[in-house]
Amino acid sequence: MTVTAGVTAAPRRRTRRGAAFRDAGPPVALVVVFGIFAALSPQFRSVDNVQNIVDAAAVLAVVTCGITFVLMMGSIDLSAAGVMGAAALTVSLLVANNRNDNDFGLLGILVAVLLGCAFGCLSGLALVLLKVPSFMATLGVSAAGLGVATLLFAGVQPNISDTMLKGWAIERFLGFSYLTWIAAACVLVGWLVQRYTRLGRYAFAIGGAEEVLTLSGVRVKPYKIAVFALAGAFYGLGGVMVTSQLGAGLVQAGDGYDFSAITAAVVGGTLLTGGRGGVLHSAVGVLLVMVLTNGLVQVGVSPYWQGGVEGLIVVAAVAAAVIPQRRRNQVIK
Amino acid sequence: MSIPVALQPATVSAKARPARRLTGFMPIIALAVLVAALTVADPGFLTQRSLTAASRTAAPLIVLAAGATLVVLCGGIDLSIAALASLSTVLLALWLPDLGGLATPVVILVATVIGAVQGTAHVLLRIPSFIVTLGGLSILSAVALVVSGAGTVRVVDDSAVKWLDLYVGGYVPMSFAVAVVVVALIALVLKVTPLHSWISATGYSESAARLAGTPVDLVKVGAFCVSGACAGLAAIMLVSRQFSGGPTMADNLLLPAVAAIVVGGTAITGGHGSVWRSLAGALVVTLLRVGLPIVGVPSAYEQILYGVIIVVAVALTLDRSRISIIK
Amino acid sequence: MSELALEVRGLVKHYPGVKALDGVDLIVRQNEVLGLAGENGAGKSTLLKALVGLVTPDAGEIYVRGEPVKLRSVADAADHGIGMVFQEQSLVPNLTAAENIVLGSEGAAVRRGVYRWDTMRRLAQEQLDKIGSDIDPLARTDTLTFADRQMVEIAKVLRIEERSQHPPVIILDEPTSVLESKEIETLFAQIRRLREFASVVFVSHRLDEVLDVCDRVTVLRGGQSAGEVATAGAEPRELHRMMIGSTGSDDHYHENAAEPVTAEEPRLSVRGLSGKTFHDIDLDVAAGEIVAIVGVHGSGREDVCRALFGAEPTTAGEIRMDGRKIELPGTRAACAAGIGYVPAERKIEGMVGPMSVAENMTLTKQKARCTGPFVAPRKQAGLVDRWIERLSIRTPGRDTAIGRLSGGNQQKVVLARWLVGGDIRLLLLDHPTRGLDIGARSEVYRLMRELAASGVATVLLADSLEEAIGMADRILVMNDGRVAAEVACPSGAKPSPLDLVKEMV
Amino acid sequence: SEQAAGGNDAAAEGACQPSDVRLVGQVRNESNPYEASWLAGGDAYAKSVGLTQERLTYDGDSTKQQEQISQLLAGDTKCLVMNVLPNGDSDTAPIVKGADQAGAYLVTQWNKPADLNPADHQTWISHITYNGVESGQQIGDALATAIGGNGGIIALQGILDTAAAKDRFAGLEASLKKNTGVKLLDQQAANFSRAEALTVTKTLLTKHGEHVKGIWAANDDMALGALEALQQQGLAGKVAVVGIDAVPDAVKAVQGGTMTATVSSDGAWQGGIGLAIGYCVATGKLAVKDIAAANRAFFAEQFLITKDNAADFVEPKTNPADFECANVFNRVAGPLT
Ligand SMILES: Nc1ncnc2c1ncn2[C@@H]1O[C@H](COP(=O)(O)OP(=O)(O)OP(=O)(O)O)[C@@H](O)[C@H]1O
Ligand SMILES: Nc1ncnc2c1ncn2[C@@H]1O[C@H](COP(=O)(O)OP(=O)(O)OP(=O)(O)O)[C@@H](O)[C@H]1O
Ligand SMILES: [Mg+2]
Ligand SMILES: [Mg+2]
Repeated sequence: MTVTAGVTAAPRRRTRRGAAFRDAGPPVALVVVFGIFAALSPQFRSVDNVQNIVDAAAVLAVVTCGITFVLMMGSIDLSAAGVMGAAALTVSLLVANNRNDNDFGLLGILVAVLLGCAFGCLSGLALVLLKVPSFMATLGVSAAGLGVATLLFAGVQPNISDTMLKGWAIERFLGFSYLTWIAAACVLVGWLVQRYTRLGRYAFAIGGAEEVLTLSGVRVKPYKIAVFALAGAFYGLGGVMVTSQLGAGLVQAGDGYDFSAITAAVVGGTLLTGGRGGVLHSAVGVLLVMVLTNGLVQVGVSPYWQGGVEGLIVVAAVAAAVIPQRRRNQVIK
Repeated sequence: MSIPVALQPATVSAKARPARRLTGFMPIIALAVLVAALTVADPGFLTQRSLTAASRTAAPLIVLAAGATLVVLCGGIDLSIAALASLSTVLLALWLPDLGGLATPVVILVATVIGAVQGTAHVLLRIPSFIVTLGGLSILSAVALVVSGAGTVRVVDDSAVKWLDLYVGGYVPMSFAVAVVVVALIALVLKVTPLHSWISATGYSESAARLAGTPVDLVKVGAFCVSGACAGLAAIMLVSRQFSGGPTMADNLLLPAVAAIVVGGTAITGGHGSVWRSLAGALVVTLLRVGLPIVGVPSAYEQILYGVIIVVAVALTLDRSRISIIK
Repeated sequence: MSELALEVRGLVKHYPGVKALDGVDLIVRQNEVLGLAGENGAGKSTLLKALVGLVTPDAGEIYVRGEPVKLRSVADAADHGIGMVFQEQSLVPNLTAAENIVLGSEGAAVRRGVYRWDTMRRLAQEQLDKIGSDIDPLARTDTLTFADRQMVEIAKVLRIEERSQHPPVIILDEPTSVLESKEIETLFAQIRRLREFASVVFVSHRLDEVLDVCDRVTVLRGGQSAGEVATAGAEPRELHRMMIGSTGSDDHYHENAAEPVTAEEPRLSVRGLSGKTFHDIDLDVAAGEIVAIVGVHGSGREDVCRALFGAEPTTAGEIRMDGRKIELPGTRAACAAGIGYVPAERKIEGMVGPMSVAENMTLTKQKARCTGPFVAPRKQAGLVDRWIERLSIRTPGRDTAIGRLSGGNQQKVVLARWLVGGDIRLLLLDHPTRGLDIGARSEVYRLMRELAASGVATVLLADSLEEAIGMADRILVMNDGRVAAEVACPSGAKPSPLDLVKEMV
Repeated sequence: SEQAAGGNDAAAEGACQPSDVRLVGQVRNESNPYEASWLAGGDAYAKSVGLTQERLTYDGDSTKQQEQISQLLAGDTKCLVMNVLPNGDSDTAPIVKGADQAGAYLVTQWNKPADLNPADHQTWISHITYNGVESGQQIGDALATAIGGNGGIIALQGILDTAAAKDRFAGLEASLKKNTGVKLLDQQAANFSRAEALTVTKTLLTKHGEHVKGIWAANDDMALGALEALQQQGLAGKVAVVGIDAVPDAVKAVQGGTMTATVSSDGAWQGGIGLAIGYCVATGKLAVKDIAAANRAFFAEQFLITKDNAADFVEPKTNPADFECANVFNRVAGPLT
């Protein structure tokens, strides 16, 4: 059908592509913060402690991975706490445990992840069909997730005896716990999804200019739902990982992860308005947050002040990171 | 040069008005439906005493939500309101013995200044308000913990804040009346001054507002100030109710306050909304928080129901005619 | 001309307070370029959006190659072989050019949801080659210039060729308003190439362009078809007459209204102004003078304009208004000093879409609608209605959201914003007539003359060299961030475009 | 007028028909074993007197608790009996004031400011709590013994602004004074949470390495979290762990030897006893003025659970006789100090 071009092709003009200067802020902040703590505390810079930091980052990394896709779309997701609680209870009741005779092993884990996925779907549907802003939709889903978790809990703590699931937290490979490797795999998968799949690129594009996608004939609704479902699956896995760590299914498994994950993502350079950042950014953000929490304990900051100091440093880190991108007349929400 | 053919007389636009007006009343309708549903579930719910108690309960949430609404209208968010209110309860409880009646305005002033500091950090450092106020939340919590000695500060002589616990005309709790007055005052000031234009322009399109010479930064800092002041006032209501201040006393009001704003139909992305809507939203949220357990819904189901109802309520109240994209 | 590619019968579309389409008929034949002309708000974009499934008409039929169709979405229209370049730029800024080009019709570039970047790059390259653009397909779109982005859009719509097995219909809604002449030539070459196998619908407010590239022109007026002209031998004036129903004035630029500049003291005086993209700018504008700045893309003139308004940081130099230095540069200070700015990107920077005409108009000069610190609704209504009438702004009412108006009327409201206070001393106009119809443009020119006559100094970044020459008393040519030349441009002794172009490159 | 709400006055005390009594139990949430057993205990008691307990939970949210209480008191309060776990010290005063005005019978547990006393009130019958200083000290001593009286320990604190956290830590400090060989290497807040205890413990273990011989946790949830951390660091069994509350998992751990000691606080009994006291007063079987001052605010009996006696606590059993009106104060260990 193509008719030969009337104009001959011009020589290509090369434009800057790779990692931009503006993305350098968070990694630099990470190095600086790490350096400061390392200088202050010999225990902090021990190999053991670095392992400990990375291990401690595992669950947050997985949750942040999920939330990053939602944030990239310009939406927000506060459902992590509820979804993780529901997944934690589900998995602990499906693998070998002290409450019932189930012993589904991996299958149980899969079901828990799928449950997370289903909750994510609910958020997405509420956003897309009922047109409820994601802030509220996910808050509602979180409440529902906690309700489901409480129902499953039914008054008796389910303790898991599944050796594989318990082993995830205990056994090590090359010095890191299996959970850490799972988290690393999640980040890798997240990055591949973000870079090489339509789902990931569209999530990015929706954050950039949703209306344009519609104008181009793309049906954005299914992708929005899919992104929330993907995020839900990550939270589900996060719930499973917490269960593995604690050896028991807790309704509170996801407490606090929603806000920490958002903080980590934003500290890493993902914009809440969408269209910028990504899984790797978030991974840096997670490490930054974990280095902070660990470092403050290591250098012996009073528990009373820890939260405050952490907040201050996060604000400072973000402020430092945005300096290269400051413009007049820039929109900051 | 122009022939106004494509122009219909202005009467046509009147046709669209009833629908518009209906979306304006949606928060009230949602509220009425909720009260009706609770009454059906437990006929004893709809009594004068019960409503009086509910309105008294809702007062601090209304004030918190009203203040934060301004920040949301500007396109930002204030996550520090609850922590600031907690800190304010501590400060008030600590200062009441020395300052007496003067403690109230002083605490509100301090809260306003803290709001101003956060707003200034937001506009000067160019950090998203989400992050500034999240940082503010942790810092204020830490300060509250330290100054209170990590414990409750009892108010032995509460005569200076007792007036908030009285009833107007026997039935209307004073705190609720004050909350309504605050909302009315904010709404009035917005209505009769250019502030409304400035705030909406900032919220809808910050760059356009700036290029039109709107004092965007001032407006934002101002919104944070009001938000801080409201947090201070909410703290005073809490102290008058609790006879003490505590470093985490109001912390759990953050999400309900944001929920109240959104349930009221204010766009979380900024620009569109009003404090009146937040008032209705705060009442809906309060009824959900206390109504569901009181009419006997078991805890687990209560949470599920809360989640479902709040989503449905937002689906009803949000005026989508002005927002094309819901994020 | 043979079979009909597209036929529209009696299309009707109501918006609150407006009948955008009032029974339009339209015919597009195979292998022809159809021009669509009409004033701002005549319903062109609405009609075209109905043809790509973005607007659902209230009544009327659409036939594609003789078959009646109901178009529900852009994808639906694309399957029928209809594609469109929209009036407002519609690219995703944070994606690569290649992704934008194949967006919605990725074909072989995405297999089972997985991207194949090489294929995508190749596909995009093919499209870009068609229009002879040298853009790097993997460049992020927001790093491209405005005109490059327009080329990407055109490359994108040409994907229709690959997508549909029918001869495509390609709709271009004001594609040239942001292009330079060279790019316009490329585009026209493309349109002529497309005619070999496709039909093209072309919209532009530059009537000479329309007559140049089209085979036939349909004129819309007030949402109805007002007639049709074969372009061979037709005159722009004839078209114009059909658009507005009467003959327009000949003196487009209202040159006889131009008054010689008499002021001695410059109103605006800029010395050694430097910033990121411009260096050492000296500029004087006297009261009542119109100074145009011309230059190619990247000449930095837009940034100079923004810097004068305090919306762009400067590294050196000073700005004086009436001899008084502007301390604390910023948009507030500029407004206070009587400077007004009309940005080029109206939709994003010029107006607040969801707010009403009245609010947009009074956003800057709040004093004009207030008594004391309070808004006086009566005063505001009177003021706004006066300006709506004075500028013939077509709107259902002052409370209508400005986003609902047509582009030209939006622009008038944005201009009015600076005038309502009555204290404007310097106007910075960045492409003030972009996207305006001739009538509206003429209106804006007349307004500029009036303002100049009343002593307002104007800095104009013109939409075309002709406009610059027609309007300005003096023209500054910028090249690579510096002032390359200054050309006097008095009424009666206007320079030729060629004189300017020499300096520009 | 000053007050919109008004209730029955104290003169009506004891005039309720048993079937008219309304029993309400309020705790933070149903999603942890301790409070779940509290509500179950309440249910069991209510059933034993032919009534049902209304369960209220407030998610650890002070304001929500107040909101629920005032809504509850705005309803029919004539024969209302409330067994309440105030979220924090500061929440007790308004609850008491509300109950006073409405004339509802109230028993509170755990949290109350020191200067607020049931003896000064009519319908606030009793306040029950466990001696946190004592339990903190008991497990501190047990820990000291377990590590042979010598070595470093770390402490996991509860939510810093609660009386329970403070008392228990004060107990630890007392124990440290006595056991001079034991050194407190570090103390961090883990907010009574199992997950937080896990990460904090891991961090402290890397910080102090093999110097850590024991872990003192202000409740069992944190102790269980610490156990997981030890297991993950390959230190299971090498470091002694103590906690408080005797949740089933902890008792089992004590029995199995992975944990050194815990202290009983009997949720099921707490859930029943508050209702029982209120019910007895409401129905006239017990008169407030007859209740000894020492029983208006008291420490309940608690036991140190070690490997020796753990078997007795694995199956928590409540004795229905404990709830008879004559026996409701059987478990008083002493007046509040
Ligand atoms: N979404 C909308 N809501 C309400 N009114 C609208 C909407 N879109 C267009 N209109 C109105 O319909 C009429 C036709 O608008 P349209 O955009 O089709 O004009 P146009 O001919 O393309 O003008 P221009 O040359 O300025 O682009 C205008 O009066 C406009 O105000
Ligand atoms: N090389 C050239 N030859 C002839 N005319 C030119 C040339 N370059 C620019 N022009 C004309 O100058 C006028 C201004 O160009 P245009 O509006 O595209 O610039 P711009 O987008 O404002 O530039 P910039 O973004 O650099 O400020 C147009 O009429 C254009 O046709
Ligand atoms: Mg148009
Ligand atoms: Mg241009």
